[in-house]
Amino acid sequence: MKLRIIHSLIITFWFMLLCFPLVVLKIDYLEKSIRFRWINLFLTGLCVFFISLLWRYFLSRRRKYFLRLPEHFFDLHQSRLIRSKPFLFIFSLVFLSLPLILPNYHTSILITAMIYVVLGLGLNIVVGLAGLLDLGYAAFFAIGGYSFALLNHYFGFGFWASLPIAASLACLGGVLLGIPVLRLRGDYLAIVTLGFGEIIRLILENWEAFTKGPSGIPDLPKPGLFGIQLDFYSSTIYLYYLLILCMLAAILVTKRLSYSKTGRAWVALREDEIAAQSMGIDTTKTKLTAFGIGAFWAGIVGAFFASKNSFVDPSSFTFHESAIILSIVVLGGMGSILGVILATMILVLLPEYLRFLESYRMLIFGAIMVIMMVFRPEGLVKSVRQQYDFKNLK
Amino acid sequence: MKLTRIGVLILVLLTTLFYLGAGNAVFASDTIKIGLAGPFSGDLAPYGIPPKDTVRLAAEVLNRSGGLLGKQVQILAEDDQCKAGTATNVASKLVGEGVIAVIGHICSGATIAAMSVYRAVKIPVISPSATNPSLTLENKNPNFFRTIPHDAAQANLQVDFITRHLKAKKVAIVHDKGDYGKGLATLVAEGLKQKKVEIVIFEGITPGAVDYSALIRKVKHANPDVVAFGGYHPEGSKIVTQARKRNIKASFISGDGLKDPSFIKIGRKFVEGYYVSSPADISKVEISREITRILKSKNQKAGNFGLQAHAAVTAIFNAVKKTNSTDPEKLQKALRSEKIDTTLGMISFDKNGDILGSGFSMYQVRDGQFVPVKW
Amino acid sequence: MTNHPVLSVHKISMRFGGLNALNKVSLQVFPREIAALIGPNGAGKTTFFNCVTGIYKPSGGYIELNGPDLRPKRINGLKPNLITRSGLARTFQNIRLFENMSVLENVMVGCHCRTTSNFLNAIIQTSSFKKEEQGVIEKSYELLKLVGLQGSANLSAKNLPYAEQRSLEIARALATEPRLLLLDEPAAGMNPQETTKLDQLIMKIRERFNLAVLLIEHDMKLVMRISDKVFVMAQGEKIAEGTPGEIQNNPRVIKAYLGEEVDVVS
Amino acid sequence: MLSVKEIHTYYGNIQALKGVSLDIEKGEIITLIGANGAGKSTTLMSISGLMHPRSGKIFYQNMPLHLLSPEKIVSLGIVQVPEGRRIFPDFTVMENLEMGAYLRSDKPQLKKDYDYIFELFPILKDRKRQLGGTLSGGEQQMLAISRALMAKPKLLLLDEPSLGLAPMVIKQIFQIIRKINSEQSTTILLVEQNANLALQTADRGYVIENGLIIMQDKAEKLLQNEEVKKAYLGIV
Amino acid sequence: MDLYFLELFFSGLTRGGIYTLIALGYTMVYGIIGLINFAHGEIYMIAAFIGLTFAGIFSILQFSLISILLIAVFFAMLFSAAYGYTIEKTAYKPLRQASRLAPLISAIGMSIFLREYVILAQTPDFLAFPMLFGDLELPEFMMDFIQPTETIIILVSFFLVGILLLFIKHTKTGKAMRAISQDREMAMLLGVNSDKIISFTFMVGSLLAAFGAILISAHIGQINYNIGFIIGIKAFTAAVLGGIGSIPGAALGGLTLGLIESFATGYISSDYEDVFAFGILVLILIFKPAGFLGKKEHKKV
Repeated sequence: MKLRIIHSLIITFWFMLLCFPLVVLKIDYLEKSIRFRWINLFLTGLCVFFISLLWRYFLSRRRKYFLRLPEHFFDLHQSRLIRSKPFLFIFSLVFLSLPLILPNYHTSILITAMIYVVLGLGLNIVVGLAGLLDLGYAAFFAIGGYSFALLNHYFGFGFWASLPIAASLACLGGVLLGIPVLRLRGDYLAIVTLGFGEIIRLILENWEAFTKGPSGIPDLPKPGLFGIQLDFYSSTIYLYYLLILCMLAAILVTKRLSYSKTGRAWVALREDEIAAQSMGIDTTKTKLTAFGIGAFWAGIVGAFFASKNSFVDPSSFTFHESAIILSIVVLGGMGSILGVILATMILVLLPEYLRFLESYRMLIFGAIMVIMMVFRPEGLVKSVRQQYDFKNLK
Repeated sequence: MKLTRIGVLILVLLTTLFYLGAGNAVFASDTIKIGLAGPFSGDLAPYGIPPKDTVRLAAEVLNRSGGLLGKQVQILAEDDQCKAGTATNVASKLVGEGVIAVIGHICSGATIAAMSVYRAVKIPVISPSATNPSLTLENKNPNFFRTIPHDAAQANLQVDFITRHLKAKKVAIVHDKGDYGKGLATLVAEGLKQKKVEIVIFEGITPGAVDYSALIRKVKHANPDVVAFGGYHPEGSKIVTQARKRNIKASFISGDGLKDPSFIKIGRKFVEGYYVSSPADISKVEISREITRILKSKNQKAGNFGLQAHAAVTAIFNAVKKTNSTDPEKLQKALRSEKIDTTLGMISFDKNGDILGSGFSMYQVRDGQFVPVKW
Repeated sequence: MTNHPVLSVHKISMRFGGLNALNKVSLQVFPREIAALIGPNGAGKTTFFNCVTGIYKPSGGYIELNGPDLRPKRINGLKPNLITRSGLARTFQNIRLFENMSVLENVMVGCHCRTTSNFLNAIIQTSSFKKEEQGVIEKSYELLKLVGLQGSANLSAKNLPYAEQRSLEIARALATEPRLLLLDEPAAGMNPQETTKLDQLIMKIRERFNLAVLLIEHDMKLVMRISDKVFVMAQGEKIAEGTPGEIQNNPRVIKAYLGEEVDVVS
Repeated sequence: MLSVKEIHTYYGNIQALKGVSLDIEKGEIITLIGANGAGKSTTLMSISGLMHPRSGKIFYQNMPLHLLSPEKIVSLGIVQVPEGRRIFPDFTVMENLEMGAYLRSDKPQLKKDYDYIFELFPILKDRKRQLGGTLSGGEQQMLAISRALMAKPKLLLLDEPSLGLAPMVIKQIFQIIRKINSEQSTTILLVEQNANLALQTADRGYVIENGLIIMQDKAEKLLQNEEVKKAYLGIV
Repeated sequence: MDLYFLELFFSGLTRGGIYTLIALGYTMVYGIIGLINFAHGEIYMIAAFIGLTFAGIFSILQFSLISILLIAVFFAMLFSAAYGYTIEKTAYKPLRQASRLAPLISAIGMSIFLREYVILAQTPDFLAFPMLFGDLELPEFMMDFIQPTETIIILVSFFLVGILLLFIKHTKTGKAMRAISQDREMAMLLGVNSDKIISFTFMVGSLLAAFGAILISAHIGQINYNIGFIIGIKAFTAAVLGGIGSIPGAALGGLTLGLIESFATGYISSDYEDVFAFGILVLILIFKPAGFLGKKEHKKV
């Protein structure tokens, strides 16, 4: 213990040294003023000291768990409580009634969260199941959003008419991106997808005549409900339920696919491309389906996103967005559906609920991402593939 | 098994946190809440933080002298990062917490998205900075006001100035690809075209790129009489600095995005002679001098839109005082009819919600100061 | 019918940079034959496998696989997945299982190229999909039973003991319904009992599925016990071919394979 | 000199060593023979510190080795020539040798050692500027041994030096191994599949099977042992 | 030759020089542990702030321009190396055994954290950076197509790449770095302390980024917390273009990217400058999947 404290003190000292020029000094050389903010140094030191104590303690524990309990720590699947019917029933009841009890704001951020869940599920197919690192996923999100917006703007298409078109265009985009990059591996794939994402955004930004450029496209309609006129509140609630449906559909489809021939081929590809090929799996086709289906979901929620904000602009689809979606997948645990949902709660809802921290909000957000990865490098939920039932075979 | 329980525990904790967050909104309180939304983190934070500071300052001062309607005023500042998606969430949050009016948002895009929420509840929204003409000119947002003139007004002034005062034949137009910058640049370009001025370059730069020397060289080769830049001061000073170093003699002209003390501070000798169109001179207005002084003592600054935000919140205070109520319809009406003494001078709003009384005038940087140009 | 080889390789060569990994190697494997490919480490045996299965493209020569219609079909230059579809399956020297999949699923992946449903069927869960899926499970389970892994069907593949991982690879390869099975050092890392079980398994497979087996193996006892024919490679060339008995007495083989009794003291 | 006591080493969940014990005396050549996957390389990796045994201990001159990091172990004079030679392909021959002398700072002696190496393997001198990746298998093996020798090992661990080499080359390399042992009095632990060869070279031998030492004896005796012949030569 | 072409060429070279300095950090870290260090651009940004702080102090103390420049460079390098070291130890080292994606996400988190840290500790605003090169003059004919500061940037970045290449080629540590990137285990078996070398690599990468930061900040004259982002993405692109892991590749990639952008702006339009940059990257990778000088991965079976 004593040793630990000494160690933490040394680390504290190091960090104080490191932070000194930026945290303490504030220089304005044009007005020739130097301000010393010693109190900041003290506070930084205090924080670092306690964090480093905890850090070292948990890091040493992590090693232990890492060796002894690699598979059960945190496995929420396994919890009987979560699997139990009453719990699920109450949970879904609460979830369904949320927009009716909570203020509109919560409905609104839950909609955002569910959009990210679907995005996470879509990217999960590409990265988590098929093992293809995609850093430009927001591009498909943008294709979805802009398809709806442009169809509405130029042809007056409603939400429902645009939705399938938006989804198919995004899907097509995924396949088109997939074809040239099939040969690329790992990080080269990552940078090309990053480039692709940026190119899409830049085109949206610069092709003023068609996309309205950086000003974006305003006044997009909310989804219609058999021609019933909905006021603002009820249309938000309606959107909430639609997104629940959309999310459930995404979960169902991901689950069904993942336990089908296609899903097995994805996972086989992720685990070992050469062995997969030797088992008769067509890698080209398998990769393209992964890209296509992944992009499909982004396209769908892209339209929802545009409709929810009644507005799209290119700045909603930056690299930062792709990075957050990727973080959702990795933080959740690659390939795990429950993981995606949990990670969305952390990465999308937490910043919303941390608003009281004001300017420290994003600082803490960044720190949480690092800490989660350091202490839980395989993600929150370890993806355990469901087992096939063969007991009733002869 | 024990560890699985930890997982469940965390889930429960998260849910609790969620409900706690929800609970906040339900607390009834005896304050008048005014919302404020803008980017307080992320790339555009420098445009959001000064309005936050000035609006809070205004509320502090007001509260010290007794508040409004006998209640204290509370400013709820929410970060929208200038993203449309976050902006609608923030708008719902502010509405849910019962704000009587909103100052913001800062970026036009975020404002347009957020208006879909505010429109439904009719509370007045006054943006200190969203200059996209469509916000007021398309009659969609009866509850929207702004304390900054929209881009078209500014663009017209610039076009006049370029053609009549600078008598330019060839103009190069550069913008920052952003909502504001490109919007303004496009309007200026259209205006110039109508006056038969040749536009030799119309191009965008990427803010934050390493340097703009390739574009500068292109400008030099086009040899324009005037370079009009649409964007904000960091890029503006970068471009003019590099241009002057490359011996480009053309006059430079920009919009209010450049009228910031930092522009001169950063640009130093290179920005001398730069023309900037900006809302009428307010440095003589007593209130704004006072505000600037107080901010400086707190180590804050008014930034691009701080004083506009102050004027906006003053207008709200005034409307509440005059109507003696917080009813949105009444507030809107009051905002349209009252003349108010603000940091921007005596202002009022026209039927679209655009500011009256704060026109644009041209300034030029001379000896490290923005000096009004007489023409 | 026996005079149609199931696999015939004609003078294939493979170069890596300056290195001649394979030099005009030819061999033929006939139906229902168990053939062994032996040779010292680095002789080019695995490279040969990789050429035959399409992972490498040989720089010379050609490879023919007998189709179900008994017509030889050129397979060099085809992608590995198409070669597998044509009826050639393999295992790997350094075990390449899909580690995070269950044992059963590993075998199910092997069934991939013999099923027809697509992802749309899976999403809608058509009855044909369900039926096919059930068939795949049953077939895979049967194969696991065959290699004696039915008890571990739901374990993660990476948690199997070494020897069982090897058996699983065989089961997975069988799931592709091959007419020729290539086994790359199936007995490596097994103890004698496990090895004995393995050669029973190989015999059983031949009987049950009527297929030919070509194996690379270092365990000479195993090779001698089960093979009908042995090919010997050294330094990228085939140096001998014959029955186990012939090979055992071939001086060139002994020299190349067992290591020269060099006089190191001198 | 080195004693390995009951070590158990795992790859993930797979146990590769199930209690291996070895003793090496100074100046000896010891060989560890066994089939593929029997645990020979794992034993060497455990000694070198690249893998840490989950239980059991390793002592080097009464110093606990199993707690040290690889570079500490090298600095104590235990150097491994791993299986597959693992020459740095983008380094020239000379650079590869320099990497061998990474921990040394005795410049004058270094010069002599390069000369000694070039005397031992004249071909390396001719290839000084050639990239490691372009050498033939035999040359690579020579380079790998030389590289290890540049670290001035007191105990040299050799993993399958005969792998994939032509008989002539193997012969040459094993002669050198003997030479190093006698001239530099370097202790050698030799891991081999080629049992004939290994047992002819070594003083004593251990036979490993499935992560367990099943036999140990004088090399000549093992060479005569019918069991060994059957198990590892396949042919009687 | 056409003067316009020359001008564009040198402006591309300047940009390329800076990209190269940053790309080296990406490429070295990638070469050695296979990690895309997304926080590298942030190191660049922090170095600029540290440089500004010290340049500010010493300009208030009325030092001469050249000594301020040297002091700013010195402290920026010192601190950025320390930051690089610390970041590696906290965010990446605990993840050495984890899957490839975990450190990537950790790096993204680190990058967000550092940006917000600078906003909180200093300011979100743009700050003026002293023009530390003063008013240098070049011969008249050169002034037509190149500026004094650009000359300095080009020369210094070439010089630094040269020094780095010599360092990597001839020093013991440099060799150890190369050895680790070829075969980390083997290097460890020869006594290389891989943890130390990895830390060292982060520090060298950060030093170079610091150098680039001071050069470009003194040239442009302003900084804020966001300057690391675009340059980081571009430098990473440059590193991949040249073949990630290869040091001459980073230089080649950086220069190519700089020139492409410059010519795209000059002859086509700056609107699509980045589209060209990324488009060409995609094209090159399609035809040369490992970049200009990258090694082709051999399929190991």
